[in-house]
Amino acid sequence: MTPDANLLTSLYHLVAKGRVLESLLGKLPGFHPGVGEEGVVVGAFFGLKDSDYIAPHYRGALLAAHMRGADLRRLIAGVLGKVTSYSRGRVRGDICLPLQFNTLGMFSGVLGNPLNISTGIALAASLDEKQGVVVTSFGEGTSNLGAFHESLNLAACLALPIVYICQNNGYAMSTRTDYALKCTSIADRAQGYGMPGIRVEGNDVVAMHQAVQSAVARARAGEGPTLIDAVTYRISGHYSADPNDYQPKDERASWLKKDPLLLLKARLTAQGVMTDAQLAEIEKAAEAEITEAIAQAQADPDPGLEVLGPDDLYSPVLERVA
Amino acid sequence: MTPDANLLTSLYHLVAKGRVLESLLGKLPGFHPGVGEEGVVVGAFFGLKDSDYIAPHYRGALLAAHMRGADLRRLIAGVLGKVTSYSRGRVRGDICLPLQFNTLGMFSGVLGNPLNISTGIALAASLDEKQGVVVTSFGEGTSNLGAFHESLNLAACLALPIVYICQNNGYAMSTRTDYALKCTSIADRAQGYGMPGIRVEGNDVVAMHQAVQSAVARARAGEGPTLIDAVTYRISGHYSADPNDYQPKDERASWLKKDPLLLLKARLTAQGVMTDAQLAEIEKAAEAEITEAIAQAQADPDPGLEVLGPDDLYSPVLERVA
Amino acid sequence: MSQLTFQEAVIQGISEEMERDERIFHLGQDIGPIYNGAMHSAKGLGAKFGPRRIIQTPISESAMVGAGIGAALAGRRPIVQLMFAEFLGLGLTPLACDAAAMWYKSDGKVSVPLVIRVLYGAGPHRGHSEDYQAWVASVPGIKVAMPSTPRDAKGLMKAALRDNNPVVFFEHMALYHGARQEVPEDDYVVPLGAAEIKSEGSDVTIVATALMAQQSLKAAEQLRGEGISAEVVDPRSIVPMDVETVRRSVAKTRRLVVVSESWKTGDPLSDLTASIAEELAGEAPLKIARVGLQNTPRPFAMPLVRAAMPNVQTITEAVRRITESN
Amino acid sequence: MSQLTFQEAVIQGISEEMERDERIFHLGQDIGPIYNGAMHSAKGLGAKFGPRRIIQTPISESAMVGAGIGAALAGRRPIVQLMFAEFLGLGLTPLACDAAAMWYKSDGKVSVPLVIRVLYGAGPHRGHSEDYQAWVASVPGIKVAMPSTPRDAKGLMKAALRDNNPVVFFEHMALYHGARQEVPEDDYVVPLGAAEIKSEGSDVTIVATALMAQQSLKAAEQLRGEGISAEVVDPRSIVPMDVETVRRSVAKTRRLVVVSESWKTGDPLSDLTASIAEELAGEAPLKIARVGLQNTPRPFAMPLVRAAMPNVQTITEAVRRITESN
Ligand SMILES: Cc1ncc(C[n+]2csc(CCOP(=O)(O)OP(=O)(O)O)c2C)c(N)n1
Ligand SMILES: Cc1ncc(C[n+]2csc(CCOP(=O)(O)OP(=O)(O)O)c2C)c(N)n1
Ligand SMILES: [Mg+2]
Ligand SMILES: [Mg+2]
Repeated sequence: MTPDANLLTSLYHLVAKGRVLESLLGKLPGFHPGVGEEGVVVGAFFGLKDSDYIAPHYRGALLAAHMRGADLRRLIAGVLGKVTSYSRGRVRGDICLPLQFNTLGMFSGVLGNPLNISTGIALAASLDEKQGVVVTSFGEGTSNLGAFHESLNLAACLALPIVYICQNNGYAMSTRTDYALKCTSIADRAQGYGMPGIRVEGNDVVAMHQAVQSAVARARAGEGPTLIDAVTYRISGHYSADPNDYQPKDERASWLKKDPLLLLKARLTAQGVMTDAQLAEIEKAAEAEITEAIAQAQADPDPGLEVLGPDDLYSPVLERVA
Repeated sequence: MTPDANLLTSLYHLVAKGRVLESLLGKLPGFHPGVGEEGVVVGAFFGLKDSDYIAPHYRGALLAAHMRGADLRRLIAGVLGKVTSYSRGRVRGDICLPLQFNTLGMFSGVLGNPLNISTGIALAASLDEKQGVVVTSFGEGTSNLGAFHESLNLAACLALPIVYICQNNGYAMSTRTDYALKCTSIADRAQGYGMPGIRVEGNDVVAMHQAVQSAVARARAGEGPTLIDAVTYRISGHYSADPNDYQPKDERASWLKKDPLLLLKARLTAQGVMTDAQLAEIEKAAEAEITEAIAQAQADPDPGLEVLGPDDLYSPVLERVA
Repeated sequence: MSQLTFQEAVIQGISEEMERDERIFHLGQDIGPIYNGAMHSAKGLGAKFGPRRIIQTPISESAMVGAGIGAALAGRRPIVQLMFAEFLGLGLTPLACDAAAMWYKSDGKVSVPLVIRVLYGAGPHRGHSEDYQAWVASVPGIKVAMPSTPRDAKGLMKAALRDNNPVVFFEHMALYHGARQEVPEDDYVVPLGAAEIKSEGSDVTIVATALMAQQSLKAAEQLRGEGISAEVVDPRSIVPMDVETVRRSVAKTRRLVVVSESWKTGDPLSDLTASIAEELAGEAPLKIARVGLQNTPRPFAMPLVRAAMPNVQTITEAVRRITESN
Repeated sequence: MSQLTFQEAVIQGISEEMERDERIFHLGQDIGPIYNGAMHSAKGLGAKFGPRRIIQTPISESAMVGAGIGAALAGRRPIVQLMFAEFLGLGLTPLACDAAAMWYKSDGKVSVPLVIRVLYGAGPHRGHSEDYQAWVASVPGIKVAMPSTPRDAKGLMKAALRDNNPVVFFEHMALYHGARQEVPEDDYVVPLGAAEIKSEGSDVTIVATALMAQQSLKAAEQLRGEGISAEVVDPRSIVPMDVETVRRSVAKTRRLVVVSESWKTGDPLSDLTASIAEELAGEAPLKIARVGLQNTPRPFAMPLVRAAMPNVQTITEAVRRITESN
């Protein structure tokens, strides 16, 4: 399927924005940037219905939430713990996302929980019979947790409408994929659950998008879950302060050539969809928008003690059911 | 490899004993008998060195421990909570085994823990460089726990000397394997860890033994773990009081024809290793031995309050290291 | 009204709520019509509600809890049965680290109406008696119910199913198929966080839940014969804890005996004891005695099981110890 | 003697013991010479001891704990680093249900010499501050160390590595790269189960661990200026708890302030409080005040983090509250 110009343009807008976002947020202390992995994020979450749910991997999570309609300034305010954030500063906004956009983040620092929980969202979707689907992503390091195994198996047993995407960026902190996983591809794990397993060049955002969309179609049709190994590379360090001096030079260099933004640009110009100047324009606009959002968020106030909510522990009890 | 008469005879002694043991213990309240699964147990744990470790599945655990040298009467006393048991009645002897025989059982009722823990024993073995190996078994239902995934992956990463045997008896309580696992064989899960996965007719004790022994040899040679799907059938109910009325009649009937004891007997007589009369003799001896052990254990006293050990919480602290 | 066992009362509560509220479904291992759940903990539900509402799962406690949380976030009101409290740890991380915090951390945008059912307590089963209640009770945001009678069990289950927060519901195996009690069929609930004075008295306050509440009532009866008037307070839910009812009772008796089938360190009743002491021990002497499970793992042989636990005798002894001296 | 940070002292303790005892090895994520562990919690160990003793693992906390238990059973003395206490739940089931019970249940045939290391506490990290100490402290058979100074940290680590039982070792992130202290290089240990009086006093006893011990010392200093003499007792290990030292101090002061960075329900210090009340409140009035973490999930923004925790001001207020009135 050759993608049309509109699709390519939309994807480009998002990848370009993602690049700026990840690069600039990557300068904030403690942030885990996803520079180089924007292709996976955009390809995974583009083209879904508002009523579908997503549960993005923490690396690239803000881009994903923004794609669902969340406001950039408020998202960034969440990274900074400002009162203007969606939680008024109560939660780590770098990894926890506003669920009102049908976007699940991490409510704790524990990897794997979103895998379990998004599987439950898919269970609800299957009961609703509204053909909603869930798309969830996670790192290849995270795929070594029991939560991965139990979730995929449960989803397969109940034929749940969910797509599992491994954002396989070659590293978990300093641990290389080839140290921590002895399979050839994470897709090899699918067979153990009797579900399709697909390996995709994650840096090719078009291929990524198409692979996810066919898995989504499958899920929507009630045919159950799919596992996608989206192969990419962590250009950033694990987090802002990581010198990232442990990636072999040649490995890094070869991946830099496969940068998803470069690949997409080349395609856009080759297909004559946009000129270099137009591309630069879009990048400039993204840069301006995000710089502005960061500046605003930084200027936003810290929460006051009224946010502390010592008595706000429980959701009020339902007196009577509907 | 055609097995020699000695091997066949040894296996027969054990399978016959196992059959009596499982049948008779299956009459005790709350016991989980392994009638029909003795081929897997004997095939898995026969032919190891004393210095190797085993961690048998709870169903068939007493037979396994006995194969390691544990005394039948004391093992059965453990089922009954008698003071003559290896723990003096402190622990459930139906699932927890005396570790002094390099045999790990369940120190709680939680499935999956022995998978994790036996992997750690294999880690110690790999550090010792004495070429010890670990053979561990578990139900197919248990293979849906996170502990399975994390253990196999860890063992693969560190190339640990361990053999994982799935005692796949078609049911987990009342849940059928085809409901809870959508893979064709549990061996399909091996690829996700980059280790060999082998499917074996578990009721063919010779085939079982040979498959395990080659995996053991592989492990001993430092080539890492293997996963074996040992296909068998749960003739018994889940536990003594389970009416087991949910197994389809034809399914059950076809498996009864593949009874491991029948298969082995047929082989022994066909190969002229033993006559029917000799076989019956051995079975009679087993019956006598086990009936006697049960009777003794039943006559053994309950623990007195001196076993309660309110202050026996900690192993004494090492004052100085060696 | 009908005479129900604890187990029947729990099922009746679930069944009534499932009829009333389409959003409720039940997840668990072997809870379908073939097996009806461990100890018949789901008896009849599979036959009545079918496989779309009584959903069997593989042995995957972490995914089961996670699935419950996710479905709750998406508008359902799931019940997850984990068989035994012994398996709580496997699902603890999504429950305690994520679900418990969602209401607070989302600033009130999302809630997790989820009921986790677990069997526990020294009873007919071989093992599986550990409660590990501290694991869930120690984390703010999780409610914990621990009923002692069929009537409370049904009413608390109905309250739990109408609650918008995660609730862990403990079902004691020694009470499960035990004494029957009149249980109303109408729409009553027993609110979480409301202790009940099970027996009034003026000399000493005994606090206990579940089986220990029953044992304490027996102890109170025996003590009455000795001229000691014991008030037995059953908190019924461990979180929220109705400190106020206990405080009022102890303010009157100035003597507190806390009976627990759990280990003391980390026992929510230890926190209750500390709270009462904090409030009441400052002005005048306050006599306190605690009776708990022996501080070792639970033994197996029945004589040992019994000896490691509080019982009528150890409860009455504790009461006498703090009433004698004046 | 050298001036070490908390982190350096822990590493020195591990390093000395690893040199002394070949059986010790260290398992963890990213603890090798490239990353040196989260927050440099394994700094230099990988370079010194190599990949056969400093073993990196995939992200698999349950298998990591299980592997530690198994290796311990087979004669090794493993250290497993779980990065943050937040991840304790993932490894809790093999640790608490099986390992903790092995000595008792095997009737003394097997023991599990295993040290689990976790970082925790509100510090420089974004999140990961939850301690969940109740999860491990509530289960008999697991020891729990919670040092407040570099010297104690090293001595307790050495004790933990010589102990034959599972020990969970808590390393507070706010202390980690903080103030240096003289730490002996010789073979001292700080035994588990031995509280230390960090500052003597006669009017009131303050009990606190880790960062809260440090805050309490500051509070005591401030109170001294106001004429209130506070004794600060640091239990140093939460299990076993040195109730006796605390009891002696409170028997003298008749006033107890318990300061905790944890939630009260299930806090082992709540059990301590209950024990003290049980022993001392019966004969004469006993003033008790507890200062703990706000009973909600931990918030994120720094002003909220600080306000939800006890600090010098709330500690001094609590002390004044129970000393003023007479
Ligand atoms: C259960 C758990 N273990 C460990 C960590 C610490 N940790 C945070 S990020 C990370 C690496 C994750 O690797 P991967 O899943 O590949 O995602 P990536 O960082 O590469 O995007 C680790 C180990 C955690 N947050 N949760
Ligand atoms: C973690 C856990 N979940 C559930 C149970 C309850 N349970 C005991 S045996 C069993 C079935 C196990 O099935 P399988 O692993 O196939 O072994 P089998 O009984 O068939 O031999 C279950 C669910 C348990 N003991 N541990
Ligand atoms: Mg990664
Ligand atoms: Mg089975």
